[in-house]
Parts: sequence; structure tokens; C-alpha cells
Amino acid sequence: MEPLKTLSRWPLLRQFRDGDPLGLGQAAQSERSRNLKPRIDEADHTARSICPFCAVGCAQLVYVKDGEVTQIEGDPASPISRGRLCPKGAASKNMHDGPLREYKVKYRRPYGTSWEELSLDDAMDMIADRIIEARAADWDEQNRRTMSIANLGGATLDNEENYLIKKLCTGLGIVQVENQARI
Amino acid sequence: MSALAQPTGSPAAWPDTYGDEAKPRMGFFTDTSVCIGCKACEVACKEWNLIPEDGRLWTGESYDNTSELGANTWRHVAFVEQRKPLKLDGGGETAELDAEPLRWLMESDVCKHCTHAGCLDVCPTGSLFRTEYGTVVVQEDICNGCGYCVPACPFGVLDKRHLPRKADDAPLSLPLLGKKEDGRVWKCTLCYDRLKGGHEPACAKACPTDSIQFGPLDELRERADQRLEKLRAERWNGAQLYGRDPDDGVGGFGAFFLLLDEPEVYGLPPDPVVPTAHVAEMWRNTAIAAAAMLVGVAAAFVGGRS
Amino acid sequence: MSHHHDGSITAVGTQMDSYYGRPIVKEPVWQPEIPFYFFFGGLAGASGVLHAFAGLVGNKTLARRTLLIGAAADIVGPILLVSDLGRPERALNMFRVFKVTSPMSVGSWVLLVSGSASNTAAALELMGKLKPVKVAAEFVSALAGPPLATYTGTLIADTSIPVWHEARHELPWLFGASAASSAGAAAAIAVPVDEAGPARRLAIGASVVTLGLKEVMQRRLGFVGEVYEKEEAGSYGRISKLCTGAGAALLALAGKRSRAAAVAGGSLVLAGEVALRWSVFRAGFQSARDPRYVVVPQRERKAARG
Amino acid sequence: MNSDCIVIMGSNMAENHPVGFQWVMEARERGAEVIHVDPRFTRTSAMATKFAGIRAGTDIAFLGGIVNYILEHGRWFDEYVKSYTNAPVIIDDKYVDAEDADGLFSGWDPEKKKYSNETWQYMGMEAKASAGQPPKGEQSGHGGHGGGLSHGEPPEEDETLQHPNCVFQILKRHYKRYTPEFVSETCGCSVEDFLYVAEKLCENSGRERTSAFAYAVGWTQHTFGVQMIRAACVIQLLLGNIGRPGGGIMALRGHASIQGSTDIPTLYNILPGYLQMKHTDDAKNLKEYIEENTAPGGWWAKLDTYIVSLLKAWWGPFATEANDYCFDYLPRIDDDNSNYWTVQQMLQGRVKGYIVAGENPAVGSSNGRVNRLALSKLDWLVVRDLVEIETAAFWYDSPEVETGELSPEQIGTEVFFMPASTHVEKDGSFTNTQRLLQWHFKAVEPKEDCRSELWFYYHLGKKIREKLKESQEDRDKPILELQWHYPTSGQIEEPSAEAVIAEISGRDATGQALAAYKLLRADGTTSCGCWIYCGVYAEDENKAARKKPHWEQNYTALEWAWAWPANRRLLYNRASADPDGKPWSERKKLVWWDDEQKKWTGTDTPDFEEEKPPDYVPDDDAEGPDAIRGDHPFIMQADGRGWLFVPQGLQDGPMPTYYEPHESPFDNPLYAQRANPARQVSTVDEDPYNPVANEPGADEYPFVMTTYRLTEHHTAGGMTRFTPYLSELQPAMFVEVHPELARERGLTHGEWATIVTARSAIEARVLVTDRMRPVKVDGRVTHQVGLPYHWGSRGLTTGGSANDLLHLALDPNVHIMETKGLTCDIQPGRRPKGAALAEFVTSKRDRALRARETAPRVEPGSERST
Repeated sequence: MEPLKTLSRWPLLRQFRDGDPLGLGQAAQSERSRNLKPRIDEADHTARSICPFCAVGCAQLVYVKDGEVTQIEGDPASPISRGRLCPKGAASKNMHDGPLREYKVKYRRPYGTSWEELSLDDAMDMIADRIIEARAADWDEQNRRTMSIANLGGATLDNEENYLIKKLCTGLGIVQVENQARI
Repeated sequence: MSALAQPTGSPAAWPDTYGDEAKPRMGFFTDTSVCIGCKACEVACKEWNLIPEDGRLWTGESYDNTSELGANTWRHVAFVEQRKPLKLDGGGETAELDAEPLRWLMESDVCKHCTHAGCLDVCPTGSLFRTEYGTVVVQEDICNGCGYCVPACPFGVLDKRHLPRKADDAPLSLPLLGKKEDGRVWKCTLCYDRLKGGHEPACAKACPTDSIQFGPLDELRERADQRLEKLRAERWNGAQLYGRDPDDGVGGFGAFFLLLDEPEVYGLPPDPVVPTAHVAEMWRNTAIAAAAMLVGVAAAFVGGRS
Repeated sequence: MSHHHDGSITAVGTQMDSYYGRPIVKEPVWQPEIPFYFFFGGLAGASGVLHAFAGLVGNKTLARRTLLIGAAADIVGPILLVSDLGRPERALNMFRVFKVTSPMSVGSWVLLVSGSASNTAAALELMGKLKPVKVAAEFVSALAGPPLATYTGTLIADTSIPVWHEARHELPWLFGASAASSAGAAAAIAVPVDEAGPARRLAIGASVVTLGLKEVMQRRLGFVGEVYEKEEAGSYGRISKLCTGAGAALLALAGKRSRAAAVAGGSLVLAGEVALRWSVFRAGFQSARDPRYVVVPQRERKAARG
Repeated sequence: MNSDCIVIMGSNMAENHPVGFQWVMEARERGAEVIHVDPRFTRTSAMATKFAGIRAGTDIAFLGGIVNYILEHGRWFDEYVKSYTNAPVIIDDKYVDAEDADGLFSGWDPEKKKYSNETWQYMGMEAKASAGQPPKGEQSGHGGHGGGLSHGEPPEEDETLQHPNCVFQILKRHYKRYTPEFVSETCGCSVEDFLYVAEKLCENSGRERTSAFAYAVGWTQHTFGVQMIRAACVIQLLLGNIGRPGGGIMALRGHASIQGSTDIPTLYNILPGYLQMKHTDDAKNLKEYIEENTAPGGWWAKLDTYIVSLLKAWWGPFATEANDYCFDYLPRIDDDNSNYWTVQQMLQGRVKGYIVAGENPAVGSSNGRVNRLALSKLDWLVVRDLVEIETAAFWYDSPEVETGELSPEQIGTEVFFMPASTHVEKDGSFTNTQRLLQWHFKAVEPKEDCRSELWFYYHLGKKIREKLKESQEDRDKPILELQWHYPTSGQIEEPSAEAVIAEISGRDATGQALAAYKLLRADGTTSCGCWIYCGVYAEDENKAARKKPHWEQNYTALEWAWAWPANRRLLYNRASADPDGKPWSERKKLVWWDDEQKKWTGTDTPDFEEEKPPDYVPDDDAEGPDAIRGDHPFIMQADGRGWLFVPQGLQDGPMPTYYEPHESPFDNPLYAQRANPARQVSTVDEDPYNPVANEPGADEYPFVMTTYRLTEHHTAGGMTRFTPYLSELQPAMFVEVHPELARERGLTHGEWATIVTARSAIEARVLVTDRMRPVKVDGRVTHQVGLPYHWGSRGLTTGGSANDLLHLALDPNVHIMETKGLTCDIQPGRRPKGAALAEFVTSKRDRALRARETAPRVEPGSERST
């Protein structure tokens, strides 16, 4: 008896039948509300992470469902942050999936007036070529270095990334390696 | 109704309508004496509740560019710059060029989850309801955007969302029914869904200095009393609890505050009363007016047809 | 209130008895449909009563025409209401619950009863069928009429808008009188002069009561009532006074003799009553916009309590 | 935070490190004094128990005043000072103090504009050959470990501290003039405010109590930034607040891994673990390098093991004893190849290619115009970021394109924009401001072309090596022999970050993960990518990834992540016990000598050799850690003592002394030498300076200007101005001014103002507030103009870049620019648009510079000050 069942769920009836005459409490609760679950409880997995902004190093929990981040919040286990985050840390997901995030390589040729498309692999190839050329054209053998290439950035990156940058640049004789610590 | 005419410390439909499912009444105690005005609460709330960004207007009102609570702002941090001492016997700044020391008050405002909630009382659809936690929640699957709760709230908390509907929420393509804006009313749910999963509300969890404390209301009230005592002993200027008292015009707040100045300084009403406190009297009055109208119309028939 | 004393935000903070002059309660989100609904709802309700008494005294023309006017207004009313909803497709959620604390809920049910009754009666009248059912429907419509005409006053009074809430004693009376005046005026237009006596007298009498009540209300409101002198509420108020007064005078002086005068006078009264609803409607917005109307009375109340 | 008094200075901690600030708030609630000393009344000041407002850039006057207060009133912690600091050490009698030479210490060379530190040495100790040439460009806090000190303990000291040339007496004389009145007149604070702070610090120091300092870039970003921090060191050493719980000097750093990127440096002058890069004019081989850089005592004595292990990590089997472990493969640097030097080189077309990863110099660097013009001179530019930042868009969207100075058609720079991965799209570790390495796990795969820097540099290296593999060129050997093999996974072949951190941590010849840096060898049997990180991968466990909840551990939480060195949470914590190894007090105990077990123990990992007893005295020929006494806690220093007086390692004097900022409206109240004589100034035309002090033309730029961050944004805005939830919180660039200044200049709250220096002009909305205090200095009321620096032309919220107004005068030790105190003018209304902007800036500047020509000031330290 579907219709009867539906009728019996009518809040108006429940109101008087179930002792909520003013209709302010449970009688007014919808099925959706009754069955509500926090989406963090529905996550496929949770990655333990660290906030990418300042150097306090607050711990984060990153909840993932169907390959997408569904929530980022503080990790209470951290002795440093105890689950708390500042507005920037709290906006980490908004930064991660923000409307202006770029997903494709963009290329601007010399004297060009607009961006062009370029595949990632071609871009990598071209950059490798540029480095090899610049190095060959301006090599200081006495000091085993090239002064024609510089690399900037590192304070927002991982230790492992900084390590590879310094290692690769040193191997290539690039000494002008700097980051925000100077700034 | 009688319960409303004479506010008491307990909400009208909680815990009784929930029987065994009732939970302790949960709430917030927002202690502004430790608020650093970082706005983490605002952002954490938006992230969790998927609230849309709603404009980038610089106000010049100190560091507050969110301005007020509304459909898209469920936590709002107020900033008040004053030439007043933070403590009554000195402290603060005593620089030569300033006649008076400065203080900068910050307060994270939120829905009060009143014991007697005007919005809840007047909602004609039952979209607003009192949950098993004693909190007041708008059900987004029920609200039809009648807007009655908006002026009913003594604090101006609720508002209608005028931003476009989401793609998966297309309006019917019929005249009158074809509205493109969201059109529903939104406000703080005290993270109803998180509570159901045993998690603390997003704002309280994020708050770096524990200015926003979450817990069973009874405990929070006790804690607040102790806190006030401490601040008074330390001679904090203007320290007062706001909404802690179950005997006030809304029967006390489920989310109450420790302020450092009068409520109106933060944009809060000094002595809020739930409008439905007078509803019985209003219905009586309406009934008499209706009867009077009957009599009046009848009187018009005295004197014949022309 | 908060003047930028020396141009600095700090000076503002020190003097602040509001938060940067921002409103405390929210302005209603209701659109123009609502004051028009107040008018048509009142017209429908009072017409039902007028119809019933006309039937009782055997004034057939007056009875028939007021029935049709009432039924028509009972159709227009709900359309206006649905159109105002943020989610019109959820209009039926109004009948999810019945809440005595919500004048809008009660009003929705009254409107449902009134509208069904008056339109059933009107349909049967036009078809000339099922007389007993028609009479029963007319009876129901007449009973629902006075609440329909007056509840809207209580609806807006049951909010936190100072100028509405503080006028909770007058508003149902004012709206009832305005409804009666509208119904009388509409009937005075629609019915030949020699059968329109009761309608005319109702229009004239109710108009006088309306104008008097508004005056009483504004005076009693005092400080909070000053919005009626300002901006739109003031303009509409003056238009209302002028039209209603002139219309009633015209009806009184020439309405008995000249159909044209009756039509003109009735129209002026109708216009005046529409303007009245607008005046009250806009007064609510103005009252919400200025935080003084919230803060000053509440502070006085708080001070008086000690 | 177990402090009894916290002085936050040069930092706006509540705004910029809100979550760290919870500990300060807890301390305040426990009754600790929280003091904020700052030019602005900020959200930090609002939380403090005391705020003292000062003029931007005068911190050394304030701190020097505290030193004087301590010394004048006998408030120093006598036992600590005598045992743990170099206060008793007698200094070379040729040393001349700045107080006796109008602002110049002995050793100044006016030609080279540099100091030689020969006369700053400990009496009787020969300065080593390299001592006149201190470590180059080291990062603050890690400079001057004593590489140049000769062997053994300082030969001469006076335990009574009475010898006229002992450090203590020099200190006393040096700060004699830093009276409360001097502080008040220089900083513009009241005498009462100053005395309050000084007294609270002293009250809350000693056996039973400790005080801490917290600073950030408010101290580092000055032409005397390092000396500001040094001044706090002097105070903390005198009060006995270093190495003790609740004490210390806390650096609050601004980026997730700015500490990590200094430890494993993406910096020109150092190799991982603060090892010096090779210089063009020194060390011809490994042996010389080791000799020049090794300290006689302390952990720096083992430098040979660190460098050889690093070379082994990089060149593996190719690095052999026979070839000096490929030491020759290391490129050499000049004295200065730092960022702003590079930018100036770029401007002259000497740099062809530039890779920018996760940084936005077009907005974040000083003098934005110079930076953007420099980019336009490149052949190619690679920008890696999450969004299209101003640095990527400079060629079509910049103030210079607006003024017509640049146009896309004339810019030959080839630009590659490479979308980067966020922290949730990659594994890796950040090192936080407390030296804690914390791992973040990948949560989701990066989309489309987004890639981590690990991927980018690894695959770039792979491609380059592939393309060069046939090369016989000598120059290509280092890259071809580089150990560049990391396991990859997934469709995009992401290299394993864990493999990289394992390499950083180090292994022995058998491939066993190393447990600690003391196991490192100089014989090529160990490899280690960064000696201070050695042990983070001990037992083949990624210790940075440890996430044991804090409630399952004591408050030091040693099993949460991993701190360098050796998981020590508090450095130099041997100082938390008295010379005999007993805690100074029950209340402040942390690490102590357990006489029964004959070892150091406590709640933290002892930062001391575990079994070295407190009464240990080294033999004369002891080396390395063995040369440090059992009662000398500062084990990284060659003499194991905390340095009140720095004989070497600093470019601008052995003790902090007061100088005005490069640009300021005032003369130096102490000396004819107005500003730091050793500061670096640029020589490019694009970086002109405002006339200063009482020079003619200075009135064109009469106000003190300072720049800063807001809670709601992050640095140059790349991660926040493009983020909706943050943009709406601070949606416009604004300028903060006092009501008096607003009146004086006709500025209206909420309207626009134009701020101008000799470099540029920007516009901003006016926020009139008492928080931006004027100061009375030298009897003159001077206004300060406050500018947040997050904005640029792109993103969801756009606005003028405050950094466009800055100049390129730098701190001589670390080459950091002066952002915190300079001069400017402010006028009502929006700035001129297009070509009129350049015209506006230039005409004002020309007026100022022409006026200055009539009477340019000359300082003792140089021919021309500016």
C-alpha cells in the first residue's frame, strides 16, 4: 500500500500521531535529514598530509572519493597543530580545485602575442634542448659552470624536489639556484 | 504554544519528540577574548558546507569584508577597532601620541540556535526543524523559499540565496516555476551531518585558538561562567556573556558568546526576543479583529439596500 | 549614528552603537507580490463575508457579485504567493505541516479552505447546480473570510522587524479594516448604486477606521513608527490617506446617486488600500535597514530591567 | 610553549602563523606575559598583554636598550653567562668598537666597502688564513660556526668578567648609550613602554623562569637583518634563555618548506647541510676545501665526512679517493650569485634561460619592474605553477606593458608554462620552522599535464642525459656520471620520493640505511645527500612519515615525524642543565646528567654526546666533538659557547649596532655613519634611491613605509589570490594610514590613494586607522604607511604590487632585501594610467634627485651613502 505508506509519512499526520503537535521537531524531519551522513565517512581513502602554506607545518587529512578530493581538514593527531588550520590551510581544497587552476602546458613563442598549445612531452624536449644549448654556448671551464641559466624557487616545494633541483643544477654547472629564503 | 508564550530554558520540541534518539543539546561557546580574527572558521565552514563564494567587495570596515551573516556566510568575523583599554587597569598601549590605548575586538558570529527560535517557529513547511541535538536546521530538500524566517530572526542570520542554481538542480521550465536562482534560505546547521558522524563542526575544529568551542551546552555554560569569572578577575574591559542566560528573550542561545563590549558594538541586538513569544496574544488579538470585522460588515447592512 | 568622527575606523569603533551602521535584522526578501497578496487576500476574505450577509438579507446582485469578486481574488492570491516563492515547484510543501506558531502556515491552510470554498461556491453559482453544497461552501467561505483578511497583519507582526512587531496589536485590525474597505469599494464599483448601499457604507466606514487605525498605530509606535514619515513608506502612506479619504468622501457624497461617482470613489478607495499595504510593507524594510530601531528600544528595555 | 614571557618582534605571528599562535595564547592563559613590539598594531598586538609601537627598522635600538638595561641593572644570569657564553673571553687589543669610531668597527676598508675581521678575534688566537674571508652569503642562524677558529679552547679569558677587553666589558661599553631615553627618541615609543618590556624580560628569566623571542621576516628583511637577530641572541644569552624549555629565539618562517629549501638548499652559496659551495678564489682540491671549512671543535670538525658522503651520493661509483670523490665536478661560485645579482645580470642580457618553480618574482621580489624587465631580456623562461601567475604572464599583462615600456611584439622571451601538482597530488616532505621533516602522502593523481617538481626535474635530467649520452665533452661528465636513477611508478612515471629521501638520509657501503650522522665516513664507504638529515630513513623506515598521535606520547612527541639533527626537538638543550649537569630548576628541567647510568637523559633527545660527563675536559690535541668540554652546550660552535661577540662569520660587525634603514627620514642618532656601511646596494639605473634623512629632495618621500602580509593571503598571492574563499576575505589592495596623515594628505577612507617611491607608483584603497601609528622621533612626528604586498595584475582579486615600490639594497650577510622600512610619498586619488604613470614617477624622482645634487650627504663608511 504505497499511497498509505506515503500518507503515514506525511509530517502533518506524524505531528499529531507522534507527539510533536507544534511540528517543530522530529515530525518535520525529512527522510534526507534522517539519513544524512558526513561525506568524510563515505571516503574511499584518507591521505595524511601537511599544509602547503606557511612553515608551521599543520597536519591535514585529505579525503578522497572516486579519485577526487572531497574534503581537506586538520589532522588532530599532530602535536603541532592538533587538528587546527588557519584560513589558508582551511582553503587548501579550494586552492587545489579552484576555478583558475591550470591543467595544460601553455607555450608562447618569441615575439608571440598569445599562448599556444604544446604537448607536455614536446615541452620537456624543448626545455632540455634549450638547457643543453645555453650551457654549450656559455661554459666557463675554469669554474665548471654556466652563468647563462638560473633556477628560482624551492620554499614551496618538497625536500626531495629541492634535492633533485640542487643535484641536477650542480651536475649541469648551474650555480644561480635560489629560492624564497632570500626573499 | 504555551511554551512559547512563556519561554523556558528548554526548546519546545527537544528532547521529547525524539524519544530514545534524542542526543544531548550541542552548541558553541565563542570566546572572543582569544579570537585572533583569522577567519579560518569562515573558510572551514564554506569548504565543508560547499557554500559558494559570494562576491569580492572591499568594505574598508577594518579587516571585515564579509560584512554579515547570510545565505553564503554562516560564520562571520566582526572586527571593531577602538580607542579603549583592553583591561581596566592599564595594559594595552600607552604611546604618547594616542590619548587612549587601542584595542581591536574580533568576534566570530554564527547562528544562535536559539532555545526559542523565531525562524523555526514561523517556518510554514517544516523545513526548519529542531534536530535531535537541539539545534535548528534548514532542510535544503524541503525549503520552498517563502522567506518568512528571514525577518523573523532577531539576529538577521538567515537569508535567501540569490546565486544561480547548481547544474544538477535545474528549475522546471514552467511559468512561475521556472526560477533560475537557488531561492532557498540557508544558514549554519551546526554541521548537522558531521554531528551525525560523530565529528565536531568544521569551524570549531579549524579554530586555531579555540575561540570557538563546541560541546554539550550544559558543559559550555559552565566553562563560560568560569571564563567570565577569570576575565573579570583580570579586569578585562566590558567582558560579558551574551546569550548564555536561559531566561532571556529567546530562552538562551545554543551558540552563545563571551563579548568584550556591548552586543550592539558587534552588530548584535542588545536584548533579543523571539517574535513568537507573543504569538498567543497575537492570535487572540487576530481572532477579536476577525470577529470585529464580521460585526463591522454586518453593521454595513443596517440602513437598507441602497 | 556612526559618523567617521576623525575619518578613522578606530574612531568609528569607539563610538559604535551599531556595527558600521549595518542592519541587525535582515530586510524581508519578499517581492512586490506580497503587498498585492495582502490586498487581494483581504479583498477575498472580506468579500466572502460581505457575500454571506448579502445572501442572508437577500440582496442577490450584491451577493452574486461579491461571490465572484471574492472567488477571483482567491485565485489571484495564491498565484501571487507561489510566484514569490524561491522554489515555486515546492509550493505544496506549505501543507506538509500545520504550525500554530506560524501565521503563514495557518494562513496557508485558511487560504486553502477559503479559496476552495469560495471557488466551489462561485463555480456552482455560475453553473446553477448543487445548491446545498453551494450554501455549505458559502458558509465555509464566510467563516474563513475574517481570518483570511486579518492573519496577514499577524503574519508580518510575528517577525523581528521593529515597526511590524511592535504594531502587533493594531496590524490585524488595520488589515481587517483595510480588507473590509476594499471589499466594500470593489462591490460598490461592481454593483448598481441602488443595491450597493451596504457595500458603500462598508467602504466608507472601514476607510475611516483604516485611516484612524493607521494614525493610532504610528503614534503608539513612537520612535519606531517614524519610518512611516520617511521614504517610500511615507509616500505610500500619504497616497493612501489621500486616495482613501477622497474615495470615501466621494462615495459618501455622491456614491448613492451616481454610478460614475461610485466607480470613481470605489476605485480611489481600492487604490488607497493598495497604497496602505505598500506603506506598511515598505515600512518593514526601512525599519530593518536602520539598526537604531532595533538597538534603541532594546537598550531601553534592558536598562529598564536593570 | 613553556615560556613565562614571549616577546614577538619582527613578526605578526597571530596573522601569519595563526595555528602556531595557539601556543602563545595558551601561554597567555597560563599567565605568561605576551609582548608585541612592532610598527603596526596588528592582530598580534590585539592579543598581546603589552604592545609597544616603534618606528619601522629601529629594532636594534630597542634590543640594544634591553642589553644595556640588563647590564646596567645587573640582571644577567651570571652562572649561565660565565659558563656557557663567550663573555669571559678576551678580545684582541687591536679591536676598535663602533662607539669609538663613529659607527665603524675596526677593519673597515672604505675602498672595498668591506670589513676584515682580523681585529675581532679572540686574544692570542691566530686567525686562520681564511678568517679574513668569512663564509660567504650564509643563511641567518647558520653562519659563523667557527670554521676559522684555530685549534682548542680560547686561550685567554677572565672568569670575573672584569678584564677591560673581555667580551662582557666590550658589550657593556658598546651598549652604554642605549638608554631608555635614547630608545624612546629613536624608536618613537614611550620610555615607560620600553622599561616595561625590559623589566618583564628580566623578571621572567633565570633558574625558575624562561622567556622566548619570536621573529619572522620583520627582522630578516632589513639591510641589517642578521644583526637584529643577533641582538636578540645577545639578550637571550645574557638572560640564559637558550637551550632551555620555554626559552630560545623562534624563527617563524613563511613557506611550507623554506627551512627545507635552506637545509637542502636551492641556494647558490651552499650545498646540502650548510656545506660551503666552492668559490672561484679558494679551495683547489678537496683537501684544501676541508681544511678551510673545518672547525677545530664541535660537529663541524667532521666536515670531511659530510662532504665526501655527499659526493658519494651524487656521483656514486664514479667518486673515488683517487679522483677526490669528483670534488672537481662541483661548480664554483663568486662572492655573490644571489637572486638579486642574477636579476641584474639578466637585465643586462647575460642570462639566457630561467626556470621558476613555485615562486612569483614578478610580484614577490623587490622592485617588480626590474624583475619584469629582466624577464623580457631572457631567451627562454619556464614557469611552473598551479595557476598562470604574473611571472608567466609578464609579456602581455604587466605595468610595463600598460605604460608601453614593453609590448609582446618586442619581447623575444620564449615562455613555457608548465602546470604543477598540488601537495595532495604528490608524496614528499616539508621541513617546518622547528626543523621537523613531515611527510605528506599523495591523495590523488595529478590531472592532465600537471606534474610534481620531482617529476619535472627527474625527467628533465633524464632527457638531458639521454641527449648528451654520446658527448665526449669534459663539461658533460658531471651530468652523465650523476647518480640519476630513481624508481618510478604509475602511468606518468612519477619518481619515488621515498627513494630520494632514502638517498638524502644515507647508506653505508653495504647499502644499509644509516642511523645517524656520526656514522658518516670520509673514506667513501658512506653516502649521504644531506648530513643533517642523516637518519631520517634509518632502519629503512621513513621517519618523516611517522604520525603517532600526540596523545600517545609525551609533549615532545618524538615519534611524530622527525627533526634534524638526530630527532632533537630543542637545540643545545644541554644548556637546560647547569654546568654540573643538574637541571637549573625543577620547573624548567628538560635534559640532565644521570650519574648512575652515566649518561644524559630527559624528556627530549639530548643534543649532546650522550656519555660525555659534565666535568669532561678535552685534551689539548682533542678534535671535533671531543674538543668540546662537558659543560659547553653549544656543540656546533668551535668553542662550544654561545657567542655574545662574533669574531667571525658576519660581514657587518661582531656586535649589533644601530643603523638607520637604507632609506629613512632620519640621521643616525649615534653616529655620523647613518646606515649599515656594509649593506649591498645595486648599481642598475632601474633601481634609484630616494634621498634620505636631511638631504635636499628627501621631502619628496617624507614618510616611513613598511610592507607586510595578511592572514587571508600568502606571499605573492599565487596560492590565494586565485582561490575564491580567500579572495573574498581580502578582495582589494589597500593602504593603512593614520587619521593625522589622512588629514595632512587629504586622503579619504575608502577612496583611492597613490603611493610613490623613486622606483614606481601604485594605487590602493585607503584604510584610515589608528593602528598605523605615527612616531615622534628626534622631536618630529613622522607617519608610517602600511602596505600589504600580496597583489598583482592576475587572479580573482587584483591590485597594485607593493613590492614594485621597493629597492634592491640588501643585507650584506644573506643578500636579503629591505622590505620593512623605507620611505615613500602618498597622495590622494588613483595613479596615472598608461604612459602617464612612468612620467609621474620619473618627474617626481628627477625633482628629488636634482635637489639632492645640491648637497649630497657623505658618510664616513663610503664616499656616497646612497
